[in-house]
Amino acid sequence: MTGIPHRWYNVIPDLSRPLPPPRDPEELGAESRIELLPRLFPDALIDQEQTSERWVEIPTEVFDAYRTLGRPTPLVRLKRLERVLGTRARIYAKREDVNPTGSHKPNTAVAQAYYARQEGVKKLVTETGAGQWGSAVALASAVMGLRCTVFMTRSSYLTKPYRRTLMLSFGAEVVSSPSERTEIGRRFLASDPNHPGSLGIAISEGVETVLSEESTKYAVGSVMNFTILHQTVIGLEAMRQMEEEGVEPDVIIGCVGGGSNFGGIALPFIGSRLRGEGYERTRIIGVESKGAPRMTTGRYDYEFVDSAGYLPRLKMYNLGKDFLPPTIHAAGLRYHGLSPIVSLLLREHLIEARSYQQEEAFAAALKLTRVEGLLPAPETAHAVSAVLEEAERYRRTNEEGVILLCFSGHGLLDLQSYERFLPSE
Amino acid sequence: MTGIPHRWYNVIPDLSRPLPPPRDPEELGAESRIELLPRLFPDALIDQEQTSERWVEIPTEVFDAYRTLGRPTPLVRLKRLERVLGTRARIYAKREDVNPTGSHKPNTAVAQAYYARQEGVKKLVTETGAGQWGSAVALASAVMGLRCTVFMTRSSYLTKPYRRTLMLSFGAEVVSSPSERTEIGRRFLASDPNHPGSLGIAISEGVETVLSEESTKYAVGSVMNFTILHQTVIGLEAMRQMEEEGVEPDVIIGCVGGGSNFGGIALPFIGSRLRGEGYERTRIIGVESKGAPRMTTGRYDYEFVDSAGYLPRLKMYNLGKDFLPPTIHAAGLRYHGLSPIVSLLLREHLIEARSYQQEEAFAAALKLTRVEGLLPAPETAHAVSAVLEEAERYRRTNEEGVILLCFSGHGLLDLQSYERFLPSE
Amino acid sequence: MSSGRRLIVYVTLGDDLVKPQLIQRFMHSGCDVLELGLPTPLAKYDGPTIRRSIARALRTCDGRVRELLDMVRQFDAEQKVLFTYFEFAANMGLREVYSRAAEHVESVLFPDLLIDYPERVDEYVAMSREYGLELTFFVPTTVPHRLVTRIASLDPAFVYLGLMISTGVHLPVTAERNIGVIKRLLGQVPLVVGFAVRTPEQVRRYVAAGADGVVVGSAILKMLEEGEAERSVELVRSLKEAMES
Amino acid sequence: MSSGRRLIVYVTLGDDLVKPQLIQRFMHSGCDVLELGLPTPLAKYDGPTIRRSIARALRTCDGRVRELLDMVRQFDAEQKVLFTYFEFAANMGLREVYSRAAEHVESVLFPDLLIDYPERVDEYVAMSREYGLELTFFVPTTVPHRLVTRIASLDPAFVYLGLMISTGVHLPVTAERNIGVIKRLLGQVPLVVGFAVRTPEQVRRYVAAGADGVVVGSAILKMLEEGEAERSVELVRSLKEAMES
Ligand SMILES: Cc1ncc(COP(=O)(O)O)c(C=O)c1O
Ligand SMILES: Cc1ncc(COP(=O)(O)O)c(C=O)c1O
Repeated sequence: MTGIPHRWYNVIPDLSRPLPPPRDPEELGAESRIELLPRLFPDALIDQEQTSERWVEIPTEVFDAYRTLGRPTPLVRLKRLERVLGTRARIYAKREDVNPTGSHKPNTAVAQAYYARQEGVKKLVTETGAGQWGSAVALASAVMGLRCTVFMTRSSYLTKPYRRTLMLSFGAEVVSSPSERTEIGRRFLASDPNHPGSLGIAISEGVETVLSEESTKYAVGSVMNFTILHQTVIGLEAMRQMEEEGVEPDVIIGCVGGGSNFGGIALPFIGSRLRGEGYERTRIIGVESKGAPRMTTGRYDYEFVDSAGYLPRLKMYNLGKDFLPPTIHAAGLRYHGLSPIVSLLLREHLIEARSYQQEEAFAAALKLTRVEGLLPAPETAHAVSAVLEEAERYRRTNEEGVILLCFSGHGLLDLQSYERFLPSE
Repeated sequence: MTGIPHRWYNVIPDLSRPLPPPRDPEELGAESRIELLPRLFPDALIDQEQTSERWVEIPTEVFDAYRTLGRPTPLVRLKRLERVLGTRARIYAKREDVNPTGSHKPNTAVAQAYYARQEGVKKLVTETGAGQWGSAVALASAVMGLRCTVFMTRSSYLTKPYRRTLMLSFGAEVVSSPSERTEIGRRFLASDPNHPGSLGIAISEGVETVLSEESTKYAVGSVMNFTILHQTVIGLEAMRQMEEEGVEPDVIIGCVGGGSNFGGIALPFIGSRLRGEGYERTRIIGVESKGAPRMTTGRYDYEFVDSAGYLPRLKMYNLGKDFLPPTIHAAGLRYHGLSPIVSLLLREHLIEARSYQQEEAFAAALKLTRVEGLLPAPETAHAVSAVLEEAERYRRTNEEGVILLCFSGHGLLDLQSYERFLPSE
Repeated sequence: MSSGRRLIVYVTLGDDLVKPQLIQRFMHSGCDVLELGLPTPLAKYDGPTIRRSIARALRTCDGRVRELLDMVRQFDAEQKVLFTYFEFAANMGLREVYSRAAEHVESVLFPDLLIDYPERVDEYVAMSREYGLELTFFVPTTVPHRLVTRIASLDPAFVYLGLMISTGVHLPVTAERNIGVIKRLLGQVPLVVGFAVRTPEQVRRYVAAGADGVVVGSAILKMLEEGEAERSVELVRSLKEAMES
Repeated sequence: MSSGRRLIVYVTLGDDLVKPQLIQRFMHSGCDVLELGLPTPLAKYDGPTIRRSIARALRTCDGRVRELLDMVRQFDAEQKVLFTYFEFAANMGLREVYSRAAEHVESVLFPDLLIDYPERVDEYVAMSREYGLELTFFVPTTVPHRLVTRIASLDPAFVYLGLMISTGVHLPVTAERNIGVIKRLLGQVPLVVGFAVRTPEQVRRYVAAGADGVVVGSAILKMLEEGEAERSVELVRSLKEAMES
């Protein structure tokens, strides 16, 4: 009994209303992005995106890879944090940071790489900003025996040499974007040879590469239903682990970039609730950065997934595909949109949204670090802010409660960021 | 059932001959180092160093800390590595890299911090070179609510800013050594204001600090019996996990610095064998760096633990306390001596020793990384070399076998080192 | 409508490639139900082929939607269903749509009703009942199971499962699995499936998986675009045959 | 030797602070066994006090070890044990040691025998038997359990457990626990314990934990260094009392 589930959970069949399907651009004559999907993604993933089934079998080889990566990940109680906060709430963290690249991202990356290889794909291409997703795809490609090209925004390429080396160590090719490799890259380089790059450009370069090469597919880090589906291993494990502990979460908290770690931990609980099988009183809180406040200030409407507009439009809370978030340290939260599933849950008031400034987030993270010895990733730090706020609420009311945090990643490769937020002593 | 053992295992009562006790300097009139021990270490640790009992209870609070740190750590099978090596041997890795500082070191650090705090100690002091041990003590001090000062060799202080930031994030004070804080530090600074520092000087500064301050003790990262004792959680878990898998190790492999991760994984198995309860055929291989070949070329004799000679002399394989190892990337293997317990086992032919060049080690590590997605620490990389060699032996003979590797740490904070060993593509 | 297996053919009202006489030939070749699309500029779930068809229709009528609606009567088919987006119809006035078309069709099918306006299902039911029309519902594969059970309890003429994301665009989706899931939820309620159906082979598999009917649209419109009207009649015949075999 | 509880007093042969007359007073005050240390420059397990005593002795005799050995006979005690490092004795010749001292002692105790020369235990046993001496063994707390069982089977007069790392240096080691462990392994074989024993309180606890005898050395030598011979006699008496209570 390893405790890794054998099936992923698809919440869609349990939702209270249908998930709005992806749509092509509005103009009747526009090129179909939906038609493009099979050229970008493995068939199995498109199939998962559209499945009507509640449970999706985890292939044996992905299950094995999960074991190697350290699944089931530990569920740990943060007793010392509880004590310093003076709260009667019990705080649990689901430690996705034990994944070898330091975040939950490999949970979907290995699945994507597996399906790609099953279909004869030889190479995965993706984009990366700070490097978390790129590392996960590089790892997954290594594990599944694929080649891998990561377009890394030039600014990160120059300032995050370690993430780059990590990807190289996994055997991936890392290309500074914009690059000479693609038409679009050359165009940007022509306009500015020192162009810092952007996620939009990196995606465009990746898609251009995928479309121009044989046996090459794109790997996508969040937002799409299948990425959330794969991440439900987090919540399925956590649910079982909490049962073993004999507790039920009253509050579940995760940070929200594209929504994959948050959806991953929350959906199995929400699903039980929607099916009337429990967790009726559990509050689910998604935490975003005030730098990209889609949930708290965005519109719920169709928008392109990627700023380049290669992928179909999805119905989601968003700030517009051209939204330029401020440079924040939690690069994984700098996104204009949000998973349609998570968006729908928010719209239906099945989850709550909260946003924090990064200063608060780092301060909260350090508070945790200094009693528990766990250093959250900057993204995770935002979720920690909400944990502290909830714990404080329990303290004030002197109630008992159980808080479950998705500890989506560690900050060992973000120590540069921490440097700036250390209190000067 | 968490799978974390409730007791550490003390191999000494099961050895084939008595462990030679520590000794004071030979000269009849020399100052007693043994007398100094209680001023340096918590009472409970000195007691553990000398206990006649086979099993030592793990205090509840340490057990809880182990859970938070991610224990039990996963035992994972490296099937993909087996496949590319074409070996019929099954290869298992005990993943100590999931500890939040990326190595097994917190296993003893949290215990040391716990006992210190129980005895009213307010601050732990230690030395660190590359930063693994310093990070572990900083983490442990955070977890147990102690202050912490780490003397970091100046060269590392300047070239490893992230390790330093990690310690600061845990709330530790990090002092570049030699420093103005101590007499010995001032002496070295006077001779050379840009003195790069050394572990010897850092230890001396630490000891001077401990001896001059109230309620302050020293934390030691390896070699001492109690550090090995605490690390036996590794082997105790691994033994149970292998039983659950239904396999028995034919070969157990770990890298050897002071000997703590190697002893930690190996001793429970060796103990069973010495008691006649199994594992009679299991071969146990300790792997060192050719840069500090104590086991393969050193003398088995009494020598000071620390190059400064503050601690008693121990009977161990060593290269002399003044041995200056070349600067290698596996800083944790640059040590002149070796745990007396591990030394005795080597002397008694209960274990084998092997040494590798760091070039081989990094090449072996990358071979593993590129199929498993796990990036070993440079120290661990040396053990991986031996794993490949053993797997190759099984391949040649076409025999079946089971190899157990102590994956002592990850290389996420050593990516600088990997950079130099990446094959140029 | 009868409860046997149904072949449904979709065409866009106002598309000048769609002649009433051709429709007749479809009816004679095995088409059981004619699905008439009211073209709207916001073609939420339509792929390139139907979008082109819509564009042609909108060009023809120049946006005079009422005229298009009135064209329903031109087509001679035993069973007709009007297909249009609820968003569009609601803007125009539901009653306006029903009052013009109801006399000539068996049902009005709103593909976006359950997706974008689930709270207005009652209104749809009431209006259809008032005009003596049968209920039909469109669901995507990503429909909640409970919703399927709920609409099944309303005793609709059929439930239409869109197998793909948009009309006419084939994706590597395991349609049979989804058909099986939805059919199990529907019980006796007929299930018709559509989106990118173009071969007899597909029809056989979908029917085997549990579909009670199949919709074909883009495949036919594409042939018409290519001037292959004859082949489109042949396709209708072959699909119908596949359905019965 | 008798099997009752024993108080053993250690002194260094040749230390001029140790007068035969004082030893007599110890014997009258409750000392059961006199442990006579043959001073050697390699004082493996000796702490500062005994090292100073050894230094004094070596200065006195100027390295003429045979003379020191011959001094054994000067001391008037019912039971005497000669205490010296095996390494030293073996260098000198075991027979040389036994032939000079055996007549006057009940046993020769080598603290480093089991630790550094476990393969020569048979030699020790044979030599002791040849000279009609009883066997005594020294073990550190870090002794393997099987070794304790093995030496117990040789029926020694006693086994001496060194409670601390070195003589005279008290460390925060839970002596009672270790005494209990070793005593359980020894069964009927008497266990004496020593290293840094200095108070009646300790003796009471150690005896309660299972010790059959206690060795005192550094505490007495320190008093002698401080010119407090009277207090050292008093200490012997109080330790003996504690042992019997
Ligand atoms: C550690 C960590 N947490 C959270 C996120 C946010 O992504 P998502 O919302 O898809 O989980 C990221 C994205 O890079 C991340 O690296
Ligand atoms: C990852 C890792 N492995 C191994 C070692 C070697 O130490 P030991 O032999 O005590 O396990 C170190 C020491 O710093 C280390 O950091």
